[in-house]
Amino acid sequence: MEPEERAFQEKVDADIRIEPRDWMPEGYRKTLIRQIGQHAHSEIVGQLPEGNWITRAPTLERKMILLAKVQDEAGHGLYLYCAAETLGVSRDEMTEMLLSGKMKYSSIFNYPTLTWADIGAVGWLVDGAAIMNQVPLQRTSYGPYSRAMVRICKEESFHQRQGYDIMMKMAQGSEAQKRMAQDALNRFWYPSLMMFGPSDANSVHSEQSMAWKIKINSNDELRQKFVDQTVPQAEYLGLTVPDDTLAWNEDKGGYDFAEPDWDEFFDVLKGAGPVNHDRLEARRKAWDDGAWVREGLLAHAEKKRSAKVAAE
Amino acid sequence: MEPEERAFQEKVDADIRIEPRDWMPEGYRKTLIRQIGQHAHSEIVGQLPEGNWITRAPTLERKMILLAKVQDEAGHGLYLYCAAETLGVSRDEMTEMLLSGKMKYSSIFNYPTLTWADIGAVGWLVDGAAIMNQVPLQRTSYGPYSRAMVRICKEESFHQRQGYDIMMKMAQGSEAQKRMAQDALNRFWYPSLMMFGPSDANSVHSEQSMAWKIKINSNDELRQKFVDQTVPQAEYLGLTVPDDTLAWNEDKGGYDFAEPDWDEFFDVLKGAGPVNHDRLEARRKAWDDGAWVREGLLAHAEKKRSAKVAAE
Amino acid sequence: MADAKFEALLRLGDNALILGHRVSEWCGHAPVLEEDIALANTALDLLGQTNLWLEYAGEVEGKGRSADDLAFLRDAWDFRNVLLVELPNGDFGQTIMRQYLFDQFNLLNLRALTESKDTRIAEIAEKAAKEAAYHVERSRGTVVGLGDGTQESHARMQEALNLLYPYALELFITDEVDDEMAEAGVFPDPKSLEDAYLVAVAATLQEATLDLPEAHFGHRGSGKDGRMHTEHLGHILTQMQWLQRAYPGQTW
Amino acid sequence: MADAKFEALLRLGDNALILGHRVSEWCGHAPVLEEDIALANTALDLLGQTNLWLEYAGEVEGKGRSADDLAFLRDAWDFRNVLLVELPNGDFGQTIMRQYLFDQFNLLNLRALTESKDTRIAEIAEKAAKEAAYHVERSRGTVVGLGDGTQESHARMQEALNLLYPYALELFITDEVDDEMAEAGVFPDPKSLEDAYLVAVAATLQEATLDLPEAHFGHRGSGKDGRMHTEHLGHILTQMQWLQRAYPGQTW
Repeated sequence: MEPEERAFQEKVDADIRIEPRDWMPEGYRKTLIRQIGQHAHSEIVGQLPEGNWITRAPTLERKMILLAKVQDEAGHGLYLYCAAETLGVSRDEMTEMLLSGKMKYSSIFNYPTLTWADIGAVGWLVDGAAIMNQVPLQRTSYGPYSRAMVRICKEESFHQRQGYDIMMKMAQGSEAQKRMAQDALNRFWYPSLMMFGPSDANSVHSEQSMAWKIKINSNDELRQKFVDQTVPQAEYLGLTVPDDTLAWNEDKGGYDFAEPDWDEFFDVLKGAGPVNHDRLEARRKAWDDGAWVREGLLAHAEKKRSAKVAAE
Repeated sequence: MEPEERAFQEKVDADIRIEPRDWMPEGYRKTLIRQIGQHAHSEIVGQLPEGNWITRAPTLERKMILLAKVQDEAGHGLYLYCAAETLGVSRDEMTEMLLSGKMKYSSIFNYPTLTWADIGAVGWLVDGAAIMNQVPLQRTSYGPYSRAMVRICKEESFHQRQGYDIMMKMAQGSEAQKRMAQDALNRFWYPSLMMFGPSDANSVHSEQSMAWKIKINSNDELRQKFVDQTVPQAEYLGLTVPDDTLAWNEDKGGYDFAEPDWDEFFDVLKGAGPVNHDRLEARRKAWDDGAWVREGLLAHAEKKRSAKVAAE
Repeated sequence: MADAKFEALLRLGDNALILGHRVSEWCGHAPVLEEDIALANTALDLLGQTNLWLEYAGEVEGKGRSADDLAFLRDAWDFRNVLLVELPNGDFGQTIMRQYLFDQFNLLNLRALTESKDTRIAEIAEKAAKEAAYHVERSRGTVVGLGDGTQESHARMQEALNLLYPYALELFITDEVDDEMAEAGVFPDPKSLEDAYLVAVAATLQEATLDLPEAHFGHRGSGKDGRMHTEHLGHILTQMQWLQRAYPGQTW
Repeated sequence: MADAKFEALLRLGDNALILGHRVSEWCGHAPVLEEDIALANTALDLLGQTNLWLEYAGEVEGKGRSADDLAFLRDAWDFRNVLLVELPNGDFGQTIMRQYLFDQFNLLNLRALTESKDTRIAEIAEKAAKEAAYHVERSRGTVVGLGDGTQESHARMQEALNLLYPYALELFITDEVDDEMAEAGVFPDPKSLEDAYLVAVAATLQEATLDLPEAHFGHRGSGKDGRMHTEHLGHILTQMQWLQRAYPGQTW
């Protein structure tokens, strides 16, 4: 190991944050860009499944809560793009990489929201799993990323409570509402488990990322934690987790549960999910249709700056 | 009068049809193109207000009836464009004239269909007024036009009955349905009266058109006939015609009624109706978006013809 | 008077509701992330105003209808919004031009409403006017930026203005409801706001290098009294009211 | 068996209903008048088939539900159509490619259904197969014409095929309902139609100078059993069911 790299690793080990101007290994920078970029894109694409129900939200209050939530997600995207920019990649570059398929977003957003209960399930399960992933990342080694995660986590837990509240109303509601709630749990359970990624045994980057403190816990560890937290919540709602093998394991102090279908995971990742096309198409359209707006505003800002310079 | 023109007028007077290859005055040709073109465009644009409710029709049967009706209108458009083409103007040319605003369509289609009862009112009142205009045109002097009108009239009276049937169901239905029906009558009554055009006293082309038998009855005559026919139908439905001055006039053997607001008529004609923009925009979009389809099909037909010629 | 006040409150509430709905359609689809956030913010404020106006409208009516009942259980004919706010979003320029034309009116109207003899109305207007001031600042700025941007952005903004400006004039059409409310000192006479509106719009357009089109609201029957709407409103309602219509009387 | 037959009939009816709805959206907006008429004709036939299938489904279910009840009063999760038919119209090429991919299946399926041991099904299929034969002729011809037209029309058709073909494969996914119905000789096993389908499609694409994309229906849970749909279905229903939801139990 080169001295620079050793010094870097020592800082990381000592929980001293790495800042943009600090020396860092190229692999660290690249991995971070990929990870933060993917996270940012997930916030942006993640607006879409929930945005799908804003115009159909059942009350004015629910509509406002949902709108505020989706707005928060755009804000999270903004924090994260800013964090990634400190690593030398622009927001536009990252957007182009998303649209060309070079960068990914979380595969969970390739599942559709088919009923209002899905909005509850997304908040409860998807945000729940996201928080599980993100809370440890508040302690990640890269300063700007760590600080973005602190802000994000605060809002996410609020979102999760809102989602659970929707589920509660549905689960305590009419027969049709209960059925909707159960249906949502059925469809979102396994995709939520997939959010932690395949077992670490099969993950190539994990070890180095953990040494760099870009990744803090193992995928399986977090998945277990998520199941242990979520099963009692489902029971409280009177809903059934769609897993016949689910059972409390006294020895490990946690639940035994069925693995999600990883073939499905890789299929969806490769683009064969029910709404992959819709998601990317929506973002592509927003980007292409918006080109004239971005150019127009830029041109105007330029004119104003020139006028100011001329006046000085 | 030139001998050709005298011979022409004598044929017209003797109720002998003028056919495409016959000599005709340039004014006759031009007036016919304008009139038939406007009528054709009205059929095409007239698809839109009813098309607006196809996806929301309340039963499968109503949906099929409405779809069939709008399909008929497209068919009427086709007959009429064909009739106009015999006068030396192509369908594409006429379409371009519609889209550039050089040719008009019936102003009634610049009114929106806001409720399902409007679909009833359009059939009952708008088709009713159209038939009143069109029945005499079966005897018009120009052969292709006259024959198109015969086919059209047969279908139109069927449409009118369907519209009246919708109104009947609504008028005999729930309070909300009755209110919808009355509301539709309120909104479509005066625009329907406008369909016959301003009083002939104010119409410049009327006299010549009547001599040429392109126009058979006066506007006021037809409007009176329409009111006399429609008022008892409204009464039968238990609906109120929105005209306080409406009264039976024993002397003339018809109803006295209020004139529509002709300022409104001219405003809408000039483009200031609630949905003028939507109508023309819809047709423009259909035309522009469809250009590649028309070109593609043409290119394919060309390839096939060349292949056939080469094979011979 | 209760009837007129109910009607006048519906007009305020429905304008905010329908425009808020339209703006919320952008969520996740705006040209820049910052605009996505700003549009969501505008929609949120408008829906908040909707809630306050419709809640009070329901109280004035006295039939026990809540803001949600009024928003989700009336059909198109009972809506009292102007046509401007129900028009489709079009491109971003059309959306932002519609927003500016409405915001500018909304601000003037709300400021005048802070002087209402009805203290409840004055209080709501006080809060809403602050939001509206921010909305105008933003939509005005974007109209100027895009009007005085590139050749393309200029052309698009001029086209949007030509389309929308005639609809803006409906805001100043008055009827008996307006007269009664103005006389009672509860609502301002819309006509009394027209001059200030025209001056403000003219200044914005000048800065945006856009030309005011010759305009004429030729529509008879306005959205304000429910006699006329565009066909778009009905489609908005199919979405907006879907759950309440499909599952009536549930708790959400 | 009644349950499986009910489910299988819903699949037939819902495919026709949702595709008929999509096609009817074109009304008044097609690129050529002749296509407007042809599309309306296809939509009409599909809605007619819907009526027959759903009416019989209701009878088999035995709970007194009419075809209209089934069409207008079920929510998205109870629909049994494949995802292909609920996808948006896109451009005309996408619409016509979707139509061809469905028509070709529908024809094979209906012809096989004329041999059903259930005489009612056989009768309906007899009538519907004649319509489907005409539909295939038309949609196939247009796919060929546009595929082998200009460079632009070729490119658009290839793009449409790439998007839609994976969805077409859902038509051949089978489950217990299919197995039970095939065993009883009431419905053909979808897998038994696959070879003929692939041969027919390949011939069409060759004539259309289009390339079959590598395709894979990776979706778990299919529209056939209601476990999965796209988000588009819900939006279709807000329109389609609006009046029945807003004014329940009325006569129209």
